[in-house]
Amino acid sequence: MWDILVSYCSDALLITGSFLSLTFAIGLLRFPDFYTRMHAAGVSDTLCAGLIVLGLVLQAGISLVTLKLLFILLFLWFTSPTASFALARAAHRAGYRVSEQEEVASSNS
Amino acid sequence: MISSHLPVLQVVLPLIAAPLCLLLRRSSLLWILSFAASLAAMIIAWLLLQQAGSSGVISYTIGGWAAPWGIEYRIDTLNAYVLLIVTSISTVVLLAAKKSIEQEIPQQHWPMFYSSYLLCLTGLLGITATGDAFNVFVFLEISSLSSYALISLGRDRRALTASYQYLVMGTIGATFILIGIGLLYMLTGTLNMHDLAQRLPAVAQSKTLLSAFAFLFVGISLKLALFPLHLWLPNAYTYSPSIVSAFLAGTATKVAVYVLLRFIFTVFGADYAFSVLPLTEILMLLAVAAIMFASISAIYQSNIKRLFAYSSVAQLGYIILGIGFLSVSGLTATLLHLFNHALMKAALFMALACVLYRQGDVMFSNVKGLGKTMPWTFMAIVLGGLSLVGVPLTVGFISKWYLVVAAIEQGHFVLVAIILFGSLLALVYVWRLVEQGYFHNSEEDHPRQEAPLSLLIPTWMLVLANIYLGIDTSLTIGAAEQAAQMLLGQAGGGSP
Amino acid sequence: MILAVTAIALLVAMALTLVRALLGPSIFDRILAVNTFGTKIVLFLGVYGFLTNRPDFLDIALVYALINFISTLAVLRFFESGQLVMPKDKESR
Amino acid sequence: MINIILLGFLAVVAIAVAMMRDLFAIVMLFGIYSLLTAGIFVSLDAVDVAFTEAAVGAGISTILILSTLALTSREEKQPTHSFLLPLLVVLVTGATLVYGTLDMPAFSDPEAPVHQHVAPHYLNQAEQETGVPNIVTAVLASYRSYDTMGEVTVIFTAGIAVLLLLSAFRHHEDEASNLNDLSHHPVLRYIARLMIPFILLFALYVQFHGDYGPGGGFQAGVIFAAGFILYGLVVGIDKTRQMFSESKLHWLMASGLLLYIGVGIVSLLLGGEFLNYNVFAADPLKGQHWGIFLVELGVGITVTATMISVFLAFSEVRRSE
Amino acid sequence: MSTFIDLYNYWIFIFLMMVGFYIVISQGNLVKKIIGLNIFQTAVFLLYISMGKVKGGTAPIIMAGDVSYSNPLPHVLILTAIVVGVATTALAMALIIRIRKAYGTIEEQDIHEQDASL
Repeated sequence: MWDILVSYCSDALLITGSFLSLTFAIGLLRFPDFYTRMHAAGVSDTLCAGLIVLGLVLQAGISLVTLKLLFILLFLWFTSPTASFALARAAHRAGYRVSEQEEVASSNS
Repeated sequence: MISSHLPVLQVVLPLIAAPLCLLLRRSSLLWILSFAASLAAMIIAWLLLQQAGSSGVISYTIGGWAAPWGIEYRIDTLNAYVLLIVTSISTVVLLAAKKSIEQEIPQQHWPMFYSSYLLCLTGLLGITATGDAFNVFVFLEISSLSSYALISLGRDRRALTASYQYLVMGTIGATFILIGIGLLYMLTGTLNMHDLAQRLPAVAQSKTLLSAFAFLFVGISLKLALFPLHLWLPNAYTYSPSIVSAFLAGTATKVAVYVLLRFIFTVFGADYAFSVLPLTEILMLLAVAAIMFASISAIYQSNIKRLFAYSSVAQLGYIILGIGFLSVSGLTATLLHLFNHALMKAALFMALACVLYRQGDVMFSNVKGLGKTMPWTFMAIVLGGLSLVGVPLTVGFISKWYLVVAAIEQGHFVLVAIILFGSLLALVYVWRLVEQGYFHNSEEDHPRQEAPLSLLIPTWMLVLANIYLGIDTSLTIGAAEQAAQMLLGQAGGGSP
Repeated sequence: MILAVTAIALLVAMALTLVRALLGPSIFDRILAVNTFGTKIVLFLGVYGFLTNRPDFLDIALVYALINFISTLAVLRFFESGQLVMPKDKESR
Repeated sequence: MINIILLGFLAVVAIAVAMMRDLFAIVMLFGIYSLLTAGIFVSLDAVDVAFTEAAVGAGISTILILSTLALTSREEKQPTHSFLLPLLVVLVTGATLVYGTLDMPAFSDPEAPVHQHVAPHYLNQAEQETGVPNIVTAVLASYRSYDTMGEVTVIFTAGIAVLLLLSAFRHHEDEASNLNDLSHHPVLRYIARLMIPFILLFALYVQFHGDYGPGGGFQAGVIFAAGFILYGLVVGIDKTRQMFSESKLHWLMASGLLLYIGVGIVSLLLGGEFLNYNVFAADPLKGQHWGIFLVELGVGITVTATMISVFLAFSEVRRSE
Repeated sequence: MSTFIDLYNYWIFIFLMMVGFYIVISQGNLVKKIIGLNIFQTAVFLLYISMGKVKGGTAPIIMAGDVSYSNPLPHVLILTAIVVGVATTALAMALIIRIRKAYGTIEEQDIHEQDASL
């Protein structure tokens, strides 16, 4: 009984995670300017990674594998906000503004 | 007990010395250690040549794993002969290194310089001794990486670009070799050369095998600086420190020739290699082009190191020409010239190291009147040059003689003419030197200022070897002929 | 089955991200895409380990995550050194 | 199937690298290229290789190239010389290989000659002969341990070569290093410091678990070094240098290689061939165990020390001409 | 037709190899050349690894039960080759830094011009 519940939870997490990662990937592709794209990527990185890894954790049960999965999650959660922060700052410094960017993007595409 | 481990000690002794160099803080010890390692390697090579001559093939299984599972060292007369060339050149060059290094390389770099030198030696010896195709690649990279580092130490900034250029071309060559080895492995499931030789005839019709052969041939030719893939060589030899030029000119390309011989004759078998492609024609064409083009280029150089670098490309042409004949006398000529050219070029580059030591550069203007100010050094250059031309009583004459005999045997009279014409071209550039040295006086009136003895003695050791071995030819011809016969004996298929 | 679906979803997401990395248009978009791509491939490897029944290979995913983190920091340092700030960051396309 | 998709990605990335002019973007794409390659390695069952490629290609190479770019310039010039000859050379090379593929055994065919001769011996015997279930480790550290010694030597050579090239250009004590470190980001610094012990622990795990899973001395060395590179990035190059003085690093680099060769020499002295571990103990399996343990340790030490000193050498080059 | 699909893998590697090789010999930027060299080498690594794959096989770490494994030998060889590759890259990068310091440029053409004008 418990097993079945866990496996359903795991499936649900994985499915949600993959659905969201697809959605955000489309967002990354379709959003009009750099900052909105960054939003899509940043949320996708943290949220989807969390969902998928947790789904895997439920499948693995308690073992060394779980520990490794949690460390992977830890790294991903550190990496993505750090990168987003740095990128946003650098882009801002380089003179990209939300409104201005739209023109740049449309003139480039 | 030791004697049974000689094949592996040959490579491991210089290898141990390399990291030790990094740990030594006393610069005098550095030189002693390096020299001792090189000398020991030379003695081992000599012993191995004796052993291989008397008992045939020496096989040594590293790690105790039998041949196709583990890596095997397989020494026959050919390896032992090349090992002897490499170690003896290295030892004599090291003898002179101390003084020249002191002048050309900052002291803080000495430990790493000697370490790189020994690593380069290790790599070259490893390529030569091994019987495993992939092991060739590994040691090839050891020697290549260390030689890139050594070349980049030259004082001219062009040494850096020369090293970079060599790095790119050398890596392409090594990757080609890697592709070739991979395809061979794909066809046979083994990496051991001897094992490969036995399994390849079964797949002789395969297109994959032909493509493997093509990649190995081109890859090795890049390392060998076979015309027209020689572009890295003149810069690398010109701008590297004098000692490095002497060492590399005497050893690196020779080992590449050995690898070519090993793959053509032992792994693929001469029957396959010469029947599937018009290899004779290809080799002869490239060789003739190398002799003509590089000799003519040499005549127009104003930097003497560069002149001799181009001459090296031309001499490699002679070496390759001998392979093309596919006869005992042709291969004997190749192997003889391997040794003899190593002797000549090492002697010449060492003499140039003497010139550089006193004059600071080796342009033509630097040798003006050198016959008077540095008579011994200049005499060494002249004798080395004469050997390059192929004047009787020098080693150059012996190898050219064999080459001409091989050409006449097969009725290639045009080649005879080209060989002689090549010598004539060599005479032209050597004469230009002689003219500058003896018949021009230097602008300023220099007092007589000979190079220090520690440089001059090793140089003259090589020059005298050039003459001695040109008169008493039993040592070199004996080994070369034996190795040539062995290579062609294998052409019939199977092991000797 | 679910794992296979997840793997495919991740692959498609990777493809879309790759398109963004190639299109640019600014260097920042590329870096962003590369970063997301790194995350996706870590997740993909994790899922792949479970898919092939050898979850002990998660070591590789872990190394990826670690390396991804460190190279992000390296890039960040590159930013801070001012190298990345150029007047108009546009590709020639 | 997965393989084919990943290969498609790879081809796209490679073309993009060829087309782009911005070196920074190229390096980023090259990172992706390495990650993808590693993914393909995993799908081709080469987990150890994937491990290495991820750590080396995506990690070390990228960091080194980035450091180089920081010291040189970022924009690439439009090449002006002809592209016809290179194209011709490349086409001929490619044609030769395509010609070669015509007779190749089909992909993943278990009857192919590659899988017949030497490999089955490893797969069937190696565990009994060496006691190591990871066959890659068994072959790497025992059957072909001589190649691995060569590999360590290559790393050592590269380390020396880099030091030889760059050590004369170290910035002075009072001068700032070429790149700012990230020590002014307090959060980052805190997180990184928290993580470093775990990274080192993971490196140890990879080092000593290599017999049973993917990993081994080389991978562990890179991860170990990565931990210290992280330290250098967030806490400061100078602080890292204080931990690892030049002579200490030299000593470590040399000692790893010497340990490896020493194992070989000891086996010689005990009456076996060079690197024959069977002679280390009465029970050959035990001997193998010791031998493999020691040589992997040697690999780990040299790789760690070399990677750290190369990283430091690149980071300490002074920027002013 | 079946041969075509079977060889598809190999052909992609050949394509990658050609792209990498093309970058090496056609580009003038020293850094880009080295990146091309890396792509070239990686393609060769892929060639080796793919020849070791066995249909239905798994990674060559012995497990309980009757399983077929992929060929471990190419993995060993390529581990070595990857290390050689990174060693070459590190050395090349150090050289490029030195060249930049000596010439002030990392474009092959500018370097040639500077050398020629001497």
